[in-house]
Amino acid sequence: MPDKFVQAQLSAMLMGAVARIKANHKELSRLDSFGGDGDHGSAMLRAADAIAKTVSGAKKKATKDLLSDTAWAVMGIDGGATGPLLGSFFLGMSDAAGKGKSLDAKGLSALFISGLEGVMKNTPARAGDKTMLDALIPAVEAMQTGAKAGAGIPDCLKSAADAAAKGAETTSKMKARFGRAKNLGDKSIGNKDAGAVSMSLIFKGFSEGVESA
Amino acid sequence: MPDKFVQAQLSAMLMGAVARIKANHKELSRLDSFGGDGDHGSAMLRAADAIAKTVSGAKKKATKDLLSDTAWAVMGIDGGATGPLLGSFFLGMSDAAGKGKSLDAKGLSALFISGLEGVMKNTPARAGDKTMLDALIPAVEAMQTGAKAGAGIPDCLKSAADAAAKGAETTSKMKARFGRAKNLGDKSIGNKDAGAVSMSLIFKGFSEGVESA
Amino acid sequence: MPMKKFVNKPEDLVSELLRGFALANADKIKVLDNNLVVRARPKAKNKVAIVTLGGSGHEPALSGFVGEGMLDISVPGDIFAAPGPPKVIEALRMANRKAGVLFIVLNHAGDVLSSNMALEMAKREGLNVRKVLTHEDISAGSRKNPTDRRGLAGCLAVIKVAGAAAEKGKSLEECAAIAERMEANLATLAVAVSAATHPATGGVIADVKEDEMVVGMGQHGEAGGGTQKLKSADETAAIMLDALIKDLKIKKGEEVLAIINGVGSTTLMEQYIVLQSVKKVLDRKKIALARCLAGEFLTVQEMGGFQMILGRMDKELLSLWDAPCHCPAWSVK
Amino acid sequence: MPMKKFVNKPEDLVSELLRGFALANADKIKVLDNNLVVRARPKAKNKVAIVTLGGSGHEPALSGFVGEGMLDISVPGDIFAAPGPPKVIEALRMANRKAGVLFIVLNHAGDVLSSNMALEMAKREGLNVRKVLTHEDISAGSRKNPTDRRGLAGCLAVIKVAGAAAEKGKSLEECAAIAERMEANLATLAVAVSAATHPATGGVIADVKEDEMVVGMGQHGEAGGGTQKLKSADETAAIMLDALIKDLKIKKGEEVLAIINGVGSTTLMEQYIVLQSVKKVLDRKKIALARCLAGEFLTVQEMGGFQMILGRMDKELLSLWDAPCHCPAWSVK
Ligand SMILES: Nc1ncnc2c1ncn2[C@@H]1O[C@H](COP(=O)(O)OP(=O)(O)O)[C@@H](O)[C@H]1O
Ligand SMILES: Nc1ncnc2c1ncn2[C@@H]1O[C@H](COP(=O)(O)OP(=O)(O)O)[C@@H](O)[C@H]1O
Ligand SMILES: [Mg+2]
Ligand SMILES: [Mg+2]
Ligand SMILES: [Mg+2]
Ligand SMILES: [Mg+2]
Repeated sequence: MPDKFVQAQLSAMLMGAVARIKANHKELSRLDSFGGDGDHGSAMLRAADAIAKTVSGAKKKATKDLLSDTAWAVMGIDGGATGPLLGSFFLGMSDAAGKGKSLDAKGLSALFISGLEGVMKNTPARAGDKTMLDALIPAVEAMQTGAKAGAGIPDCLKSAADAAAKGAETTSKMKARFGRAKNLGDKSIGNKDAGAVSMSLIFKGFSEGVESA
Repeated sequence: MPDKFVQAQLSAMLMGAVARIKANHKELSRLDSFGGDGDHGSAMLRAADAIAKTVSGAKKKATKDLLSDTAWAVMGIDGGATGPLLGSFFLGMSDAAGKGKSLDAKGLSALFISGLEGVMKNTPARAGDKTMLDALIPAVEAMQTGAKAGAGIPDCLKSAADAAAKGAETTSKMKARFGRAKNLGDKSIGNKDAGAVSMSLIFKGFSEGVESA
Repeated sequence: MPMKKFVNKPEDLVSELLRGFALANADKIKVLDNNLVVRARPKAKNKVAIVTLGGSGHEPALSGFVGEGMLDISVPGDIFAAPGPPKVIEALRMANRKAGVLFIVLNHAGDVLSSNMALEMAKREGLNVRKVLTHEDISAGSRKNPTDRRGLAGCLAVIKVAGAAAEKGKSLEECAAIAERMEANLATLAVAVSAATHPATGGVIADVKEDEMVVGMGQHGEAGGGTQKLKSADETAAIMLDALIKDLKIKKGEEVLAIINGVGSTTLMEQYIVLQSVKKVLDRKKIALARCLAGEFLTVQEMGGFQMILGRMDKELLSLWDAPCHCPAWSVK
Repeated sequence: MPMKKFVNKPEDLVSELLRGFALANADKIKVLDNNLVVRARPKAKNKVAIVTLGGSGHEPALSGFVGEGMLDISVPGDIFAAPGPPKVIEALRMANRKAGVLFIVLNHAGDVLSSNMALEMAKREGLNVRKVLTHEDISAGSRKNPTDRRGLAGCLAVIKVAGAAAEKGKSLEECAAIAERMEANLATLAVAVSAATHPATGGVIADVKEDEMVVGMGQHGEAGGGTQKLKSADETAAIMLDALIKDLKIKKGEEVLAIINGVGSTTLMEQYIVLQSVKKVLDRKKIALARCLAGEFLTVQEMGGFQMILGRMDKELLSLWDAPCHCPAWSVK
């Protein structure tokens, strides 16, 4: 595996996320059913299909375009809260992608940072609010730390995935303040947030996709 | 107990039926629930209340008027099939009642025959169709036999009640051909017809009411 | 298990529901002291009046069909129980007029008994009343034994065309002929998937096994018809539609009306899905879906399931179907 | 346990239900290829257009509110899931006109996210769009934290008065002000007694114990509010109405609108009974029930329960409420 990242690797990374989501959508719906409406898995499944379709139709697209096409495809799934938020993550990544054809770990990290900003622009939720951000923020931070330390993309993604998983884990102790689950109040404590788990699956899939590429 | 029958005895007879129905309405609804819509008991309860109200407001009414008032009260209960059929039984009895103030067993038997005709005028159902007629017909016949043999009213009513009970019993082997239960077809076999049971309760109540008067 | 219904005392069910009904539809109907439901603005006296009767608990039916282009008077009974003859004769007297009264009766034992007794009295009093019986349920008997067939939600179509004819000033004979023509060309089949509870007795009506459905269930939970494994919307629609088409002997090229009537907890979403299934089957058979409708018109408390109604339409019936109406349950502009 | 619903493949739910919806309401609406729901006869271009968006599975809401005197375009999403921004921006473009577009959004995370992203694009493109958020659910937060409050079936009242204002030729500013005034004077509270199943996932939403009810249940089965023992219609109505009156600070002598919105398997019979309970409580408190309505407008599949909506009315709001409308879910003449 080259330490520069070209379109084929980006596609593999995205397809890794697709595979992870497809394998776990039922669990995501189950988690959403505690305080939400039990459909997060099916929304993520549609998002995964939309990503897969975009990737497979994207022979030789520039990174920027592949990411913005992915964003629009995800936003187009009619996916409740998931579509717009996940879409704005990819749209944010696309915004930061330059014209260049390849990316190193620092470059990918910069894309993730911009993706996170895209999400945060669209929701008042912050760390600790029991949302997907509780997986996304630590993942992006771990990626950044790794890149700064000079690690390659695969290692950086592995630590990002670990951080996301840990972040998702912590949401079970949190009280939901956004999304449908907020109506549960204190009763939301005890179960992991569906969106945080799906975000951790995405990073796990990113890492696996790049490994196998 | 006098062997002539005056208004007080007629009232007691009707009130005996009221008491019997009130004590058994749940069982009547239960029987109706097998193939019908499970409301025969509540219809009979309303019929009983209507009869009781008429009787209690009927100080010194002629037999004819007491019976026709009872008929209209029963028809007024919005009781599905029960109201009109039971109403036409009492209306038929009223039709045959003369101006005289007292009745012997033969006279009461003639009233019941006319009541039965009132019912049969209003439904094509006949003996063996698993309806209230399967209790009413044997009851009226037993009454007639007793009266012809010279028995007094209490004895006649007792044998009428026995005949009605036996008749109701036989309906469990019949296939419903009228009323909502007919839609059950062969599956209607095995349970007694609700209407036949309520008719047998009425005759049982008639007999008890007269005994206690 | 306690009944999960928002009710008060069982004996007040009908009077309370009629009070709420009157509040919610004050622009369209009035509930009189004797519980008869009449139009807020009565129809002109020189037009035929239309009267029906029937048990309560099927809301919006039948009182929800009172209004412009539909019924003039509905006589509501107790829950699932026909009103008694005294109330029915009152309604016929109130509706009576030179132009005549069309009296639409759904074929159920109680309704038929009450209406026949009331009709007899009406005739004795010289009232100008003409009765039409609806009995379009194909599950309960063959077309040759019409009295075996129950009157289900197809009454909506009969009331609609007769109501439009009356509003147009047609004579009693003409209105009755139109109602009878619609009725003769109408077929209904019901399917049930889950039970309801009787709101007064709390008794369960029409229990259906977990993985089953019952085709041919009556609208009071009377059993009947074919118990079978649950099927998809497309499959269920095809089974039911085939039976209806066969019963009516509908041929390629004919024009039909289809109504999906939700009976309780089956959602409008599902009713729409079934309707598109119906369209697919009719397209395959080259039968034209000239008009259609979906919604809860005649319910069976919270029973799960629906009634599928199919009608063979001709030009006049179509134009009467399209005529305006405005009643609590339905509005055509 | 298999789901007792008449559906086909989960992924076809929305397209199939929209196909049936279009068949059943061809005189009132059209469903475009991109699934946007528009009026059969478009409103004049010199009048303000009204657009909304929302997940499916709540039929007849929200697409059933498209029609004369109500909405111009509805953007349906997937089951219980807001449509994505791309479809919403398409709708805003299509509705755009000099008179302007009033964009009514129910406060749910997905709807707000999609509508905000679409609005941002609309602004960039210079479209003349004004957004109004509905959030009248009093169970989910105090009036001081409006963003915590969900948008429930009260949107019907907001759409009704804004729709009538637009039809009368009022400006975008005026229409928005009317919508906001209605919204500010509106309060909704839901009660659930029995669960529903998600038609795509088969998952149970909002399980309620046998002898309990949940006041404050959201319209997707999101938990919340007060679990309590089942109560009678009169008692439940009094509890809910007291909370609504308190929230809106309604005083003796004021005029209110009350809507009982059945959410699924709770019968119209019960909705009417609850409405008469409401009237009794208001009479006791000397608050005038100026207008009322009962029916299924925004459902939660086959969930048992209802939403009670209370609105403080003024003269203008009352006259807009009384104005004609004609859409699949409702008709005022
Ligand atoms: N306002 C918000 N900000 C950030 N994340 C949110 C917000 N609302 C919801 N989410 C995330 O979305 C997840 C639910 O997504 P999903 O079930 O697909 O959407 P919906 O709630 O519309 O059904 C939640 O678990 C949470 O992580
Ligand atoms: N056509 C009929 N002729 C004679 N008896 C009938 C007929 N229809 C119904 N019944 C009797 O009425 C009983 C049912 O009464 P009820 O439950 O009160 O009325 P409904 O069937 O309208 O609910 C049946 O058990 C049967 O005995
Ligand atoms: Mg969800
Ligand atoms: Mg019965
Ligand atoms: Mg009955
Ligand atoms: Mg959702």
